[in-house]
Amino acid sequence: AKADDDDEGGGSSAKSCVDTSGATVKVGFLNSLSGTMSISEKTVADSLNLAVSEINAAGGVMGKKLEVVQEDGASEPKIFAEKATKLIQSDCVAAVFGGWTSSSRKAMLPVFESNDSLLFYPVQYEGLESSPNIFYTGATTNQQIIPALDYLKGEGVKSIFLVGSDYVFPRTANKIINAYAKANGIEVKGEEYAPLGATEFSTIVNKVKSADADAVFNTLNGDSNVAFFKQYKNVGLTAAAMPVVSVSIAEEEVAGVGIDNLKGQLTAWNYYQTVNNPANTKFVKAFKAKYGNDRPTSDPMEAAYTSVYLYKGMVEKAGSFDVAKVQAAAGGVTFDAPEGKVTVNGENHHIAKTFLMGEVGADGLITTVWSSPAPIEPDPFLKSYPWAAGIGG
Amino acid sequence: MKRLVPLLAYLLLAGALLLLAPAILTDFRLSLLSRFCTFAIVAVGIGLAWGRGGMLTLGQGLFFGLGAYVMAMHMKLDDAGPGGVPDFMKLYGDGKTPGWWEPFRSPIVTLLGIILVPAIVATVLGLAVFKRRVKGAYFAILSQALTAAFAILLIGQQGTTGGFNGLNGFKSFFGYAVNDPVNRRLIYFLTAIILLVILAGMAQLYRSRFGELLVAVRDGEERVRFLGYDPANIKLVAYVVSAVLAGIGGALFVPIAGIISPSDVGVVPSIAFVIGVAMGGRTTLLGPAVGAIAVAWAQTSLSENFPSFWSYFQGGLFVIVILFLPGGIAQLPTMATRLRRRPKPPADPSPIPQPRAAEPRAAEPRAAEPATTSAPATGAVA
Amino acid sequence: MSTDYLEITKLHVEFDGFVAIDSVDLTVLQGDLRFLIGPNGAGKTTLIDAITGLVPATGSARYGSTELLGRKVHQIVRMGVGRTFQTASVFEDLTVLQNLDIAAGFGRSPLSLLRKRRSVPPEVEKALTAVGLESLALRPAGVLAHGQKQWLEIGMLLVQDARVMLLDEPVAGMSHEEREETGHLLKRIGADRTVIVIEHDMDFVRTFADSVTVMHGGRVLAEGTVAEIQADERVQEVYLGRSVAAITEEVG
Amino acid sequence: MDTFTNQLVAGLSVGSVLLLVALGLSLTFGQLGVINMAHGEFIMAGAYTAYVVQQAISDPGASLLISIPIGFAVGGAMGLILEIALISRLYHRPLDTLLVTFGVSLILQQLARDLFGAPAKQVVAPEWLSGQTSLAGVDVPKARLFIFVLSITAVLAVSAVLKLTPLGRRIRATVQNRDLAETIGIPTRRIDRYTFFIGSGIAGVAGVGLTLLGSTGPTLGTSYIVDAFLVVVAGGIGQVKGTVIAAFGLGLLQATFEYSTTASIAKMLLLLVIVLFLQVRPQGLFTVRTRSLA
Amino acid sequence: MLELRSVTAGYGRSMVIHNISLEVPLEGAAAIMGHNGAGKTTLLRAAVGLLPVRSGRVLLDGQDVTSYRPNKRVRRGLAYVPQGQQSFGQLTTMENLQLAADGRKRGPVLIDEMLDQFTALRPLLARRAGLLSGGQRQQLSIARALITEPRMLILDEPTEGIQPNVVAEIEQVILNLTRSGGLSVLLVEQHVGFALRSTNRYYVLEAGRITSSGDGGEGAIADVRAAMAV
Ligand SMILES: Nc1ncnc2c1ncn2[C@@H]1O[C@H](COP(=O)(O)OP(=O)(O)OP(=O)(O)O)[C@@H](O)[C@H]1O
Ligand SMILES: Nc1ncnc2c1ncn2[C@@H]1O[C@H](COP(=O)(O)OP(=O)(O)OP(=O)(O)O)[C@@H](O)[C@H]1O
Ligand SMILES: [Mg+2]
Ligand SMILES: [Mg+2]
Repeated sequence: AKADDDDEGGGSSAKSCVDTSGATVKVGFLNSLSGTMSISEKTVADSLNLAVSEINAAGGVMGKKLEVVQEDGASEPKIFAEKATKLIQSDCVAAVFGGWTSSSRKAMLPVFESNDSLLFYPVQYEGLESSPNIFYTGATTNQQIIPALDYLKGEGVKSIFLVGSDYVFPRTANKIINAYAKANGIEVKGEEYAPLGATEFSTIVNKVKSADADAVFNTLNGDSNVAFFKQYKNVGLTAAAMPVVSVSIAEEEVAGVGIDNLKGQLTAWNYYQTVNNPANTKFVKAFKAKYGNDRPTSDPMEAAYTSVYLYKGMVEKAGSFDVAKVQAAAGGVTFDAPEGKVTVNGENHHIAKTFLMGEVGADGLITTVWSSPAPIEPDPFLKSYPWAAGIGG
Repeated sequence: MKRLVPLLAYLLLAGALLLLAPAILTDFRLSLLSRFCTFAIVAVGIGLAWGRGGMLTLGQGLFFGLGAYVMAMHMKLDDAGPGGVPDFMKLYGDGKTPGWWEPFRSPIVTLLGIILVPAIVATVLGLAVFKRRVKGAYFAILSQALTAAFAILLIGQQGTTGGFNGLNGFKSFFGYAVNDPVNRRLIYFLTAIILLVILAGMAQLYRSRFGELLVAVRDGEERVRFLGYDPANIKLVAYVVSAVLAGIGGALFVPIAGIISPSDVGVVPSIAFVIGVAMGGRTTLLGPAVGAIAVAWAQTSLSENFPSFWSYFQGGLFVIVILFLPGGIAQLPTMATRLRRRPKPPADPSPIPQPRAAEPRAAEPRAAEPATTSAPATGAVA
Repeated sequence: MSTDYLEITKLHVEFDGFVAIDSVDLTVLQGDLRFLIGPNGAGKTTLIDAITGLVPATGSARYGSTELLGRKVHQIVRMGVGRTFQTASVFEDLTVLQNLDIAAGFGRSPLSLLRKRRSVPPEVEKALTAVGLESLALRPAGVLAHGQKQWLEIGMLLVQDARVMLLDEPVAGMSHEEREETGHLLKRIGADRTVIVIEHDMDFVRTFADSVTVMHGGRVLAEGTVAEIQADERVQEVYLGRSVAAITEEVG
Repeated sequence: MDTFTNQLVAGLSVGSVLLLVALGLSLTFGQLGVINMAHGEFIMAGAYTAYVVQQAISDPGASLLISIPIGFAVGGAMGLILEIALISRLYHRPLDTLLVTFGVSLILQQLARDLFGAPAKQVVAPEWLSGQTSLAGVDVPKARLFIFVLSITAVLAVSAVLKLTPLGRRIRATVQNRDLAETIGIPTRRIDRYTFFIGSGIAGVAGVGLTLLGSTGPTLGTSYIVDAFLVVVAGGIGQVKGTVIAAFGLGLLQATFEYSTTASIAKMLLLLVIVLFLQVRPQGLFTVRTRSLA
Repeated sequence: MLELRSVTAGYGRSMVIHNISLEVPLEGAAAIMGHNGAGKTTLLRAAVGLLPVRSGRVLLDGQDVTSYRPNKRVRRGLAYVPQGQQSFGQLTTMENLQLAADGRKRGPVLIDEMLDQFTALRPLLARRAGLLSGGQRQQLSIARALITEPRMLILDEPTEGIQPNVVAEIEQVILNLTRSGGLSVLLVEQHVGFALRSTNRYYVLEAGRITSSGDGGEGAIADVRAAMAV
């Protein structure tokens, strides 16, 4: 068939084979269990499993138990696309949970759109996206980066230095930061990108040092963080002299980077293990009971956990597992998540979240030093920020 | 007789790809197989460069990527419509289509580009490398460095190459919806047939004088120089052909996988290409193609069942095959074929050695050897 | 008497300050089977290396009217100057026939390279017979014995129809009979070619040489007929040695 | 002026890291001709050794110093096992060693993941190596200085062994002509093992040193392996002095490029420089020519 | 001293020498002669241990060394000069000699003695062996073997590529060492005269089999010629 024969994206191309007639309904988990990203994504798979077992123990979704089909994305976008196809077409799952890197999400997006299926994506990301087939339960930029800048501004920071890994999230984040800085009279003293996985930071650290900014905004990813902070400390820079705000360092990374290298540095998230509310106490306790006491909980894990409950809420509100019905019912679904109350935005499929500025403590845990007064409505395209006009076309 | 074995194997492969697979595989599996076929096309090229020419190229990802990106650029532009700007550029770029994208709006330029871009890059690189007599491990490591550089370059140019995300979200392939199951089957057949045609062409090349010359260069590059050839040119041809094949594989990969990103062209995927070739049998004709498909298939099905086990399995497979089966799986059934040399030409009057009176002893010990396999196969014609 | 000749003048080769060839003049005419002898390290192989473009040299080496120095190895071969190596080097994975066929082929058009060979080209057939390897034509060259490889190398020059042949110890390691045979072969093919043979076996030299050049320490020490050379005291001193008589006797 | 000296220091320290990771390769690759893709995993093993030792000896300074010889032994032992089990069968097929050891490297990485878990482990640096010290008026990070000294010491030791000792002679002889070496009484099998042991041991030491700069995780080795090979290639295979010059040359270049462009572009430029350099000197900085045609 | 008992050996599946038995007596010398490709080198490689034997035994000093690696045989007094002017090309001439001398008390002295014997090598000590001329390399190869003070010396066409006057000297060295130095020699040689003058036993090899043998000495020249001309 010619492409023009179809009105839109080939919606006719695949018929859903989801079977909801039995006592169980299948859902797919798609996380990297091998490759470089497995470090992070395994933890997400764990908390997804926790959520499912809790839900099943409590009677399931609309009386049906969830049956998990786990797939390995192998840290490769094309494998994510392939496995997503498999989950939808061969395993006939009702929804898929997973993905971490933007590239994995971008690779899966057309699969979910053309097969008209649902993906729950649990990681903070660079925004500028909104697909009817994806629910984004991590933060978009106006729920993480912008409030972090607000915080810095409030602390009297006049100049910042940007350090990031060379890929889409840091580049987009820094575009936003630059626009914000321009609008708010903050000077951006430098913007440096290291190749993904880079371990040599001597020059970048030299540049940071000689730029002498008030703070560093760090969007580095993975192992690069370890190298960056060690070498940052090696040249004599400290949290007191020049604090670093990181957006990708969560509890489980702290140990790897080294508490002594991170102590006092800032992180920007929507959840920390130390968040104090009953829902979180229950979540942390359940998680540790299931996976061991030494396992910390972190923002993406919490977002993943939350995503399963949100799905449950949507399905039950819709009274059906049918994709169109779930989509229609999604808006306004809420959940008392460990991070606090979250609400699904029916328009852009993100969720309203509270921002938490954190500081790494001597025990390796992160404590909140500032939080947004209320959950922030998601605005992936930054429509409500006049200074951001022009970002994202 | 000996010529029959490869022919039979070829027909078997053709039958399996064109008749059997479409009949028994689900749409999803078939589309996996089409992806594997694109790897097989790359593998055939590596077989030529490495198996025959001795150039272990750890950088086929570069050419695979060039072909793929050319195709992907066209598909993105096509989706954007006449004069339109691809979606990701609006997000991450300056909202304009860069000049070097424009030519690929045209399907014809794209088809030419898929062949010519890898060919030209390979020619330039090859001239630089082979004329300066860089070879062996130097060449292997250099080609690896180049593909690493290429991946880094792609990642750094977010606004024009899609950066780390690569290019994806395609809707149509030369006007056909990529997600339509019927079209996906058509793409499968297209890929399989291209693979088979390439294999047939390669068979001819292997048997040609050029094929022999390439082996000569592999075994004694300097010596070939003293026969009046410039070995650089011979290697160059093989290298460029292998680059073009990688480009074709890459171009077909894009509509099938629906994505091309730097992680498909870097160091690791480049080595993965070589894996299949080594497994299948680098010096044989069908070995690389079959090996590539087999390894990719094993990867997919194993990682479905035992995600973290795959690494062990892949590693172990490598070790065992290279160590104990240096000729690859092709070595198993066709030891005879592997040893097959050119059959005695028909012009030769007699298969029985008739040593000239003057040097009888030179011939005798060899003729007396019972165990050698190369009994003259008189009359086996091309 | 003939138009073809190899003329070397003031040839000079130096390696990191060590002068291996020092201003050598040498002219070899077509049909004159020239032997090059001299002590180990005299520079014989280096001379051939220089002519065939393997080591850089100054001075001049002309074949007919064309200068060879400064050209690339394969270009020199294409001009009809071929050589063999002191340690035989053939393509071990290819058969004898394929070795010869490749040697015959540098002039082929690219298109014909892509075609399969359907019959044995006549020049290959001839060379195969000339060096007596017909019965081994289909063997991989790698399994040939030392001497057989050397014949194959000569065969490869023959199919190329090299006008100038530079042979570096082609009969080393051959038995007496085989030497004789090779010698006759050289005589035959040398008749209409310009041939230089490096050799240490004085028997062989005596039997087959038309003329002899003796090198020593990178220079030409003497030149002349075998008899003249053998009588030359300086040659006896540096090369033949006092026991030369004993060696000469051997042939009887 | 200030940035100049800073970048000089940066360049030299990048160079000393490169040297440390490439030195072992210049033995196994340069001398034995083995393209050991698992070399990176030996580095990783050294880093994990530092981690494990630190679990036992909590004083960071003492554990670092003790880890160096232990790291050498661990890396060396792994190399030895690899040599005996696999490489020894492949000396006549050098390019195949690349593929086999690539397989081994996959296995070792996964093994590390299964043994130590996927997240990176923290190795605490001793207090006396944190911060900077002033050398001739220039601020130098102490950790960098330590690695610099470590790599120079290793280089001196290796070249002394190769150039001056009978063992070194035997190592060089064995790689050139195995049969001949055997027939003048050199136990070539044992020599191969010594060589591999030393080369892999140095990888282990490199791993210990690198814990001062980066993370200790399963992918540690992968991030260095390509660079390490490039250093050896650019320096000229089998040439320790070439490796040294290439390492520092590339280190300085990288620092310069990175300063004037971005890290990604710098990385790419560096690779291109190496390609161009090999145009000028196809066999690397230093080569040993012989008259053989091979 | 060295004894081969019905040795069969070859490459891959094809055997090159068949059922060879021969003996080199203590302080004696034996020569093997035969045409190109007869299997002489193969035979020596089997004796040295570079080629595994398919069947049969190799005895050194009455002891079975069939399963020994070459270096172990060398430590028992064997030395081998291979065909083809082999050396360690990237090592200097001096280092080539030192390799053989390493671990021997008399090492330095031995090197010096050899340099007196092969005077051509002295000015080349610092040059890499790969740059030497063919004949220079061959002389180096013989010197290297002699430095190990062998009791059993195996030579594969030692005079190939060597200038006549040095050939004569080598002949003298071999004669001296066998007559007074306690050395046994197994020699493959194409120069029948040279071979027979320096040995007291000869074997003619044809197509991997011994077809005739006898006592050496110049008197045997005619016999050997006849045997080989068949
Ligand atoms: N690349 C080089 N560098 C340094 N010296 C060299 C080089 N090539 C050759 N030589 C020296 O040049 C001299 C001449 O060598 P050449 O090989 O020409 O001798 P030859 O006459 O062929 O001797 P033979 O009869 O032993 O083969 C020798 O002393 C050799 O060591
Ligand atoms: N590596 C090998 N693989 C297979 N066959 C071989 C190999 N080396 C030698 N041969 C074969 O074994 C036979 C004997 O070879 P060998 O080298 O022992 O002969 P030789 O008597 O030493 O000859 P020459 O006088 O030429 O040195 C020859 O037919 C040769 O082709
Ligand atoms: Mg010579
Ligand atoms: Mg021989």
